[in-house]
Amino acid sequence: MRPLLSVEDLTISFGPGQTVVGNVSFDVERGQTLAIVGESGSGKTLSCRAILRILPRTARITSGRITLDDGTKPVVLTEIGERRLRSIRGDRISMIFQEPMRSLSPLHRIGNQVSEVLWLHRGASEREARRQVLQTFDRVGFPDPERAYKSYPFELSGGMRQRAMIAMAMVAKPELLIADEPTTALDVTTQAQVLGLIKELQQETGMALILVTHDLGVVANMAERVVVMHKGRVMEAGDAEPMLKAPAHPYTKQLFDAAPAIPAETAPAPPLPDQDLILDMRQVSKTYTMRAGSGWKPNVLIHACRGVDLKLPRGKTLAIVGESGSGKTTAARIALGAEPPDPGGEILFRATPDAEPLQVHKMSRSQRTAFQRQAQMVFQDPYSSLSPRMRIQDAMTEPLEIHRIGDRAERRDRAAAMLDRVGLNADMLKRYPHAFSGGQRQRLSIARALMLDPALIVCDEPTSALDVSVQEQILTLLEDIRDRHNLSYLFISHDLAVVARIADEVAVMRQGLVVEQAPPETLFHNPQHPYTKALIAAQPEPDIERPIDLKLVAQGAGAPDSWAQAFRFTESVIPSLVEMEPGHKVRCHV
Amino acid sequence: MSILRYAVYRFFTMLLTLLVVSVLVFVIINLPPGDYLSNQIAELRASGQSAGVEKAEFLRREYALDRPLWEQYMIWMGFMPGPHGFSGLIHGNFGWSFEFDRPVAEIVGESLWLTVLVNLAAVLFVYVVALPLGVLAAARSRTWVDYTSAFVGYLGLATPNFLLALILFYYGHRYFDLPIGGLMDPTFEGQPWTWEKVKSVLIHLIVPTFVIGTSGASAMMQRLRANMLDELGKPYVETAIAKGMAPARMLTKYPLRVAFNPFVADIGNLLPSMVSGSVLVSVVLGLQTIGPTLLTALKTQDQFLSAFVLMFVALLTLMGTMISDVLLVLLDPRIRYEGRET
Amino acid sequence: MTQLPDGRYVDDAPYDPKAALQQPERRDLDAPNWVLVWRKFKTHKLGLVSGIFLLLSYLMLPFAGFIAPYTANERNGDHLYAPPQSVNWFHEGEFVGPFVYPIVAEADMETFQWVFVEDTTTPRPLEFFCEAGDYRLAGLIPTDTHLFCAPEGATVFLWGSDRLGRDVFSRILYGAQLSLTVGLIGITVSFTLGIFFGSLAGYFGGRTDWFINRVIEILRSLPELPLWLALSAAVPSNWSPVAVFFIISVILGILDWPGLARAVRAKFLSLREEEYVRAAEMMGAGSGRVIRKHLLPNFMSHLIASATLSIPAMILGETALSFLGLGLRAPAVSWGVMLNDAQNLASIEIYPWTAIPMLPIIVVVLAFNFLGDGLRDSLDPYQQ
Amino acid sequence: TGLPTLQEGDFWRQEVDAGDLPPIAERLPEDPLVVDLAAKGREFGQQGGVLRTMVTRSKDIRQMVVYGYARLVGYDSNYEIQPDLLADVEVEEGRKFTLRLRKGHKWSDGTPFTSDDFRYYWEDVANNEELRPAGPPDFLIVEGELPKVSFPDETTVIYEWSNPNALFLQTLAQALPPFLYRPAHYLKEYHKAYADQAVLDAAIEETRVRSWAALHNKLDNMGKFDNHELPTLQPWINASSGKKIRHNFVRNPYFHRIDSRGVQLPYIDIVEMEIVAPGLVAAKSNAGESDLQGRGLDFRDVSILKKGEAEGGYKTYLWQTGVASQIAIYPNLNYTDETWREVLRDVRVRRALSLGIDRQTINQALYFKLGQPGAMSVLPSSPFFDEANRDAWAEFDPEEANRLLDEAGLDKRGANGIRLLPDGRPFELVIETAGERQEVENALQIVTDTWRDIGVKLVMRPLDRDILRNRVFAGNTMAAVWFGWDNGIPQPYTSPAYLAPTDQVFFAWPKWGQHYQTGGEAGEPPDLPEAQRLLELAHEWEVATTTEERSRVWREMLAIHADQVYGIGILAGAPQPIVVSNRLRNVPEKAMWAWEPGAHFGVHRMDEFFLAE
Ligand SMILES: Nc1ncnc2c1ncn2[C@@H]1O[C@H](COP(=O)(O)OP(=O)(O)OP(=O)(O)O)[C@@H](O)[C@H]1O
Ligand SMILES: Nc1ncnc2c1ncn2[C@@H]1O[C@H](COP(=O)(O)OP(=O)(O)OP(=O)(O)O)[C@@H](O)[C@H]1O
Ligand SMILES: [Mg+2]
Ligand SMILES: [Mg+2]
Ligand code: NI
Repeated sequence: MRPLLSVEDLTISFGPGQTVVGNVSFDVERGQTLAIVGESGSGKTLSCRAILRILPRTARITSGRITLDDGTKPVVLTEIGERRLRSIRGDRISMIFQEPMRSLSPLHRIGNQVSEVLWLHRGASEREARRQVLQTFDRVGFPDPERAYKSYPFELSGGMRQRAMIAMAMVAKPELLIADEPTTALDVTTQAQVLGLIKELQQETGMALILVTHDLGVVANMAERVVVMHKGRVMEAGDAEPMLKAPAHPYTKQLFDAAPAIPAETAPAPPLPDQDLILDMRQVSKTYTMRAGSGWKPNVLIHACRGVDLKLPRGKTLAIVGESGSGKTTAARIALGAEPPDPGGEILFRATPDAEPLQVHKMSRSQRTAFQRQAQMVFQDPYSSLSPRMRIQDAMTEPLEIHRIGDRAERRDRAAAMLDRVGLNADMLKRYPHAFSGGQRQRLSIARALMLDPALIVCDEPTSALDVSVQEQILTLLEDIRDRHNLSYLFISHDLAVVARIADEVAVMRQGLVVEQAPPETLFHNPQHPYTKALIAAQPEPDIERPIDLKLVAQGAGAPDSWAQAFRFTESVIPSLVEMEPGHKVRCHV
Repeated sequence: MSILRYAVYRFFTMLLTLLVVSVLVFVIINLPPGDYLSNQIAELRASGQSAGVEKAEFLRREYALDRPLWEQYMIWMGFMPGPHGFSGLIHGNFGWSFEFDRPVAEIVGESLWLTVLVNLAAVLFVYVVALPLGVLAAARSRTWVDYTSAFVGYLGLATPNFLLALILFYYGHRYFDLPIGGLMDPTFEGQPWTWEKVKSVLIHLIVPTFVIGTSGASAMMQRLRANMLDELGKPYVETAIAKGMAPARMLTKYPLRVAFNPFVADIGNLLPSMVSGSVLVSVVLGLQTIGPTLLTALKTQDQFLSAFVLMFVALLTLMGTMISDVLLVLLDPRIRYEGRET
Repeated sequence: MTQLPDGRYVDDAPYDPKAALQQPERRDLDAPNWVLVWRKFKTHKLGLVSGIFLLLSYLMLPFAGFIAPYTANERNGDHLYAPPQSVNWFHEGEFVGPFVYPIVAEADMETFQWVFVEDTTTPRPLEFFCEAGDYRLAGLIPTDTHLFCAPEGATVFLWGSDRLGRDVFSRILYGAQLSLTVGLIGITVSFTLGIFFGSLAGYFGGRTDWFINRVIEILRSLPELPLWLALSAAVPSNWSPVAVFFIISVILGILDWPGLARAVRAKFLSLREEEYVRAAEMMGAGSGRVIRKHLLPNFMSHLIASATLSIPAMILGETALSFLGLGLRAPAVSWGVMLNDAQNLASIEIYPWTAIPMLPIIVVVLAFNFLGDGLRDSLDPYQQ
Repeated sequence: TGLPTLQEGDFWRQEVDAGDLPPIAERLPEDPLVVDLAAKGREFGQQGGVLRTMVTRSKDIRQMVVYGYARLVGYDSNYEIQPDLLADVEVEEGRKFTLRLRKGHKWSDGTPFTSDDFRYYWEDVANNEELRPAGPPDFLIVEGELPKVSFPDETTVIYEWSNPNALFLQTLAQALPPFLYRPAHYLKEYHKAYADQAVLDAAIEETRVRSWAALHNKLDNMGKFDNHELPTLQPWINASSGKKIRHNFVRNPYFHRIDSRGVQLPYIDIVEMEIVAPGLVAAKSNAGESDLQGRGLDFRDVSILKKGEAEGGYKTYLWQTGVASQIAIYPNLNYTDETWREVLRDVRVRRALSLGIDRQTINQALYFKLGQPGAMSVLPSSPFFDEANRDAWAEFDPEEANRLLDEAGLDKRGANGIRLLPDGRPFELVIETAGERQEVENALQIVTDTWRDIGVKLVMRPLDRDILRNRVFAGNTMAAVWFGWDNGIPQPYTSPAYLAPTDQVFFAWPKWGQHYQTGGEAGEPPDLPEAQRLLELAHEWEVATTTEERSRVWREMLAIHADQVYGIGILAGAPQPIVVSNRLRNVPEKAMWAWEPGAHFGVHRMDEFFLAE
């Protein structure tokens, strides 16, 4: 039997001589999962897009054949006409794009965009489509599918958007699903839920899956076959099991070695010092109003953050982990003044240990300028945070220009040096943001935040799109700078291994509330809160021998009202955060 | 703020603005030296018609033209009693046209539907032609479709309207037996609507629509094309393609909606242009729209008539901007009118 | 490529973790932005040709008088409505160089047209670098040397003559001086104002937006027609037509900005919610910078297209205005003025060459369009 | 006595047969006006047909009153005044006018036309405070005195003054005269003195006017011809109401003229008047969409009209315009600027300006040499025509012009050869025009060139017609361009007032005109001897009783104008194209196209035109 899809000798280049993908070949069987792993910028995304022929305008497939088996005779995707291709796209092959924010139309409701697939390929009626979509939304872990259905993308959190993309790709039950890093923005329980759903679907319909990911844990749990890519070439390809156990190629080895893991038992760390806080968030809440569909219905209120109290001592790293949509980004944005908190909350910033604390939301112009020089943000969605019409060089030097640092040449040199430090080439300075891979953009975003030598950086999932080796490089860089310049980080991530490595303290959030807070050592080895426990259990490990039970962990901690009495909370009754042991706070009734 | 509340709020701002505009309009039409009756008398004398002079004197008193300007304004608006008591705009009295010797309401009422018809046809033409062509020109940029539509569009744009009309009339009459000028065959005037009459109107509309419409259409097309081109590279378009949408549907649903933003902003102009859009064209083409009436009124300083038409257009302008503001919010959910905290 | 026994493929090319995939283009690194734009622009052939054409046209302006065989208002009373004359090279099979045949006009009292008879027996070679009507080179240096002029006893009406016997070709050249310059002032004014106020309203929103919007509404509600009428009475009589026209185009610009401002505002209201704007603000960028560097570039295409579209409107604006007694008038020469003269049936049917000024307008407008298009393309990141 | 047998036409036959309309004999006055077509060299025609013509503004439907030209007295083709609606008029010493109506003459609705209609006008309209706050029209006031008006019987009306009223009959013969009569039976319904107050109030309400006077004035518009209910005496009745594109005018069944075979005039049953844009008249005529067209056509359209003749089925005649000058420049003697005023008042300057115009060239460029170049004076068909007047200061003589200007003290020249005023400003003569006629613009273009040779810079400034007038009246214009005198073919009985500073509309002396018009309240009195002399002469004409005396006054006034060059005429007798359908007969091939006197087609008696099969 022929494989469902086979890619032979695919070569893609931008302009003459700029080959970015060279001689890539792989096959995907029905019902099988092929994982593509590899270095950031190695051409994974381009290879996947080539299958559907959705490439940047300037990209050319210079050679290669991609065939899709049609049961009777194969369809050569690289040769058929647009019209036939159209009937395959979204119907037989669908794709989850890497960057969910930009990939959704900002002006259309999520539900509309997702149902469209059904209208197009299944001829579903509006009601029928809605029913199916809501069902899928529920399965990908939307707590409130109805709300998601009528939301606009900008009203959703990063992870929610990603789930919307996943739902869009899966709702029509395609024969082949190409998932380009589908779970980067998801917390591990939700990730497990989504992966479980995919598996289910594979069993149900025999769907094949091409999974691009950097998370070797996910690979270990999902893939039957693996393709390792590096600099546009396939380094190694084959069945997952032997490869994970004994990588043959040096690059593969290097990659697998770099995979971080939650370190095994260590001594509980002492609580963080409480003096010299660079950032002090007190009672920060945020309520969004979602515009009602019609002029008559009242607007819907969304409590993104509820009474968040976070203290970040100078030179330390405070990590926030938690459920997707739990208000992590919101808290971070408020911390830097990108959005005002609800009245009552205040954020204090102290530039130097002996400086007067300043209220972030009540600064004068000059104070604000000084603050903005010292506090930087790495956005969760790096693509959106780069102006599409600004070359990277300009984007990188902009902070320097704003604060009048250096002359043109100096700025440029600094930008080039910074690119180098995050593992990018200086010759990319003249490119526009869209001409980068997802991981490269994420690194650009980090590099830009570092340009000003700030004192505080808020990193919103800064390494989610990076392969483990580059992630390693970046984390090392961040740690290095922290230690040398006494930098402080507010670090949001869902990757517990990363958090375990970098954080001095971890706050776990769920539904806008901090449910548990402790130094990582304490937290990971003595989790108290059911949600924290569920999280840790859901962390996949890059060990094919120890698969996690996706079904089981996907249930996570369940709904708050199903928790043990001590932790249960409802809309109105919310237990307070109690210090169980020094430096270990848990939200529970005592 | 919900859309409904926003609309109500905008409505009251509109009333306020309207009041300001009414003062300005009144002042402006009274800017040129002289007034209707003096001009009229001079004209009558110059052309040797002694017949109308005494009647002009009568009108001066009847309509309080001998009073100071501000009093005239107050009387016109209805804030102050005139020679025959309170009776102004706010009482629904639109005034009297000296030039046509009939109530303003009647004159405007008569030509209004023709005006709207002509301009509606032109607006429809603009949209029907420019929308698909603009989208097509963007999707197929730098192909013959693009170049041809640009060329034809600019040809229309670069030809003075009247010249274009004359050429179309002359050759249209010669080779296609199109009528020259007018909006329907005069025999149908005042007749009930029949299929024949509709046909006559449609045939008469061909040239004016084309003349008024071409420039607008090519303007809209070119700008739409530019905006579309900006959007076509965006990732959400790729998502739509990946869904397997047909290009036409994909383009109109996604990038067009974003590209349409500047045009929605200008929808405010659509309403007033339905009435005043083609003043000069109507004058040269001899269409029985409000345009020529307005121009005559202005030139002869027939103040109540011109003031009313101008106020009417101003009202439509204000309503137009209001509608466009509301539409903008509906078009782009990200838009909020609140200020940015600095 | 090696296949391992368990079915795995392993790349056997030497692995160098540091190898760069692409050769860096070093020369790009130091090139300022405009060089990159220019490099891109050069690939847009039509845009390039248009740009060169426009450049030449503008360079030609100061020398219009030199190139034109006649001066702008030079009348040839015996050659009214002369049709275009051809410049020939061969007379009776013999090469003579560029020459014309003299033409003689006769009044046809039946048709009331001038009939021109060509005297094909006597070729008159054109004169070059010859002396004819006085003019000022670049508006400054008085001279009477022309590139070529009519030979003794003959005329060179390359594109015919008009109802007063003036050379259409020469007038088009002179007309370019006004049409290509003064009208653009209005565009500049209206674009500056429109972009400025539109950005303020769109970016700041709130009270600024409210205020600017009221101004826009009022300006838009203000009737233009009566304003023009009032204005035409108010302009001092001794102003030259060009000065009047200049003022008018400035006023036209001042009245014209609200449309653009609203478009800019609407777009900015939407763009200001973009994440990259937020990012720039959080880096400390002032409002001016955000508007200039982040918002405007994202609306550039629309602006370029709008500017291109205003050009014919401005060149022809005077035809509409002269209807109200406000446009350019003789002795000033512009394409609009010339077309104005041609706005009657006779010109279309009997003397079509009097409508020739349409050609340069269309050509210039198309050139601006393609130039704008090329510019747009070279600024478009997705085309890089 | 000797009345031809009257023939009933087809148009009203049905109504007559149905008894809705009395037969022809009862409709006509006892003594209808019998037109002797043969004597005029015209053919007998037959009734019937529809004549299409076009006008350019909706208010131009009043042209039908002009073209119809049924007046109490009117001009004949020799510009002699003849009774028309009147059976007869007796004039005693130029101060007592006895108007005799035709017995049995009826309004178009069949009501008798009697002296009561005159009485109604005089007592209830002209002298009604509310209707006419300014009182009766000027021409009825002689030396400040109102006439004694009496109505001895049904058919007699007497207007009498103690001094002669030389203007009385001419005014009644105007293209749009102030009618001395009103359809009393109709208007009384809207007159406060006669009407029932309640009915009147209802009517006021319905018409949305504010007072009965406004209502009456609105309905009483014999000159505008837009009230189709208002009975008329004109050959055609307005048969369409409201604002329309095409108005129909149908034959008046009670019209008082017949041809000598007993066929009631007008020959043409229906006139269709279409309102079209000014720019399209030529195009539509060219397409054969008009049967008789003069209005809206210009000489420059001739070539295109000639070209369309065969296909359009029409001929293009060239008539002569009747204005004294097609284009005339009026230096403003009342200009507000002191220096300029003095310069313009210097007759040498005006003469020099006139001498500096190359009229032959203008004639050739603009009129195919069909005009008559010359100064502003009367046309050859006037008895006062004098070649010397026409040629005075009218040849092209730059040398003499230069000499005159030097002599006038303008001998200093500035940069580029422009003369300097005494105070050092350049001699830049700003000429304002109404910007409506391209020929003016073109002529001035040619004048600009020739004036440059005499050191005068011409600056042309087009304005709107009303704005131009207002500026001139305020003394803000240095010079203006307009037509010459409207009446270029005066007869001894024509008032020469328009040659004298009696009206501001003569753009050379707006202030003097105002002074006269307002009885000294506004403006300034004439302070140049020649102007004063003109005023005296105008008065002499008014009191003159004989034709010889009047002719003398005329001649002297014309001589003064020729000598003083108040208006610099460029040429006269410019051809006016008239499009005449091939089916239309009795239209003269050569004729005069004049508003006053002549009423355009009026004197040519449009009611005698007919359509042949
Ligand atoms: N439009 C473009 N123009 C030029 N180069 C591009 C463009 N798009 C992508 N590239 C380059 O192609 C290479 C492969 O990109 P691709 O997006 O496939 O990487 P990836 O493997 O998906 O990486 P990541 O894991 O970071 O998403 C990268 O080096 C990127 O810089
Ligand atoms: N502009 C907005 N309007 C309405 N609701 C919003 C808006 N921004 C965020 N929300 C809502 O607030 C909640 C918290 O969002 P937030 O982005 O902080 O989540 P998060 O913790 O960062 O999640 P993720 O890990 O998925 O990025 C979500 O339910 C989201 O839908
Ligand atoms: Mg990628
Ligand atoms: Mg987030
Ligand atoms: Ni991850």
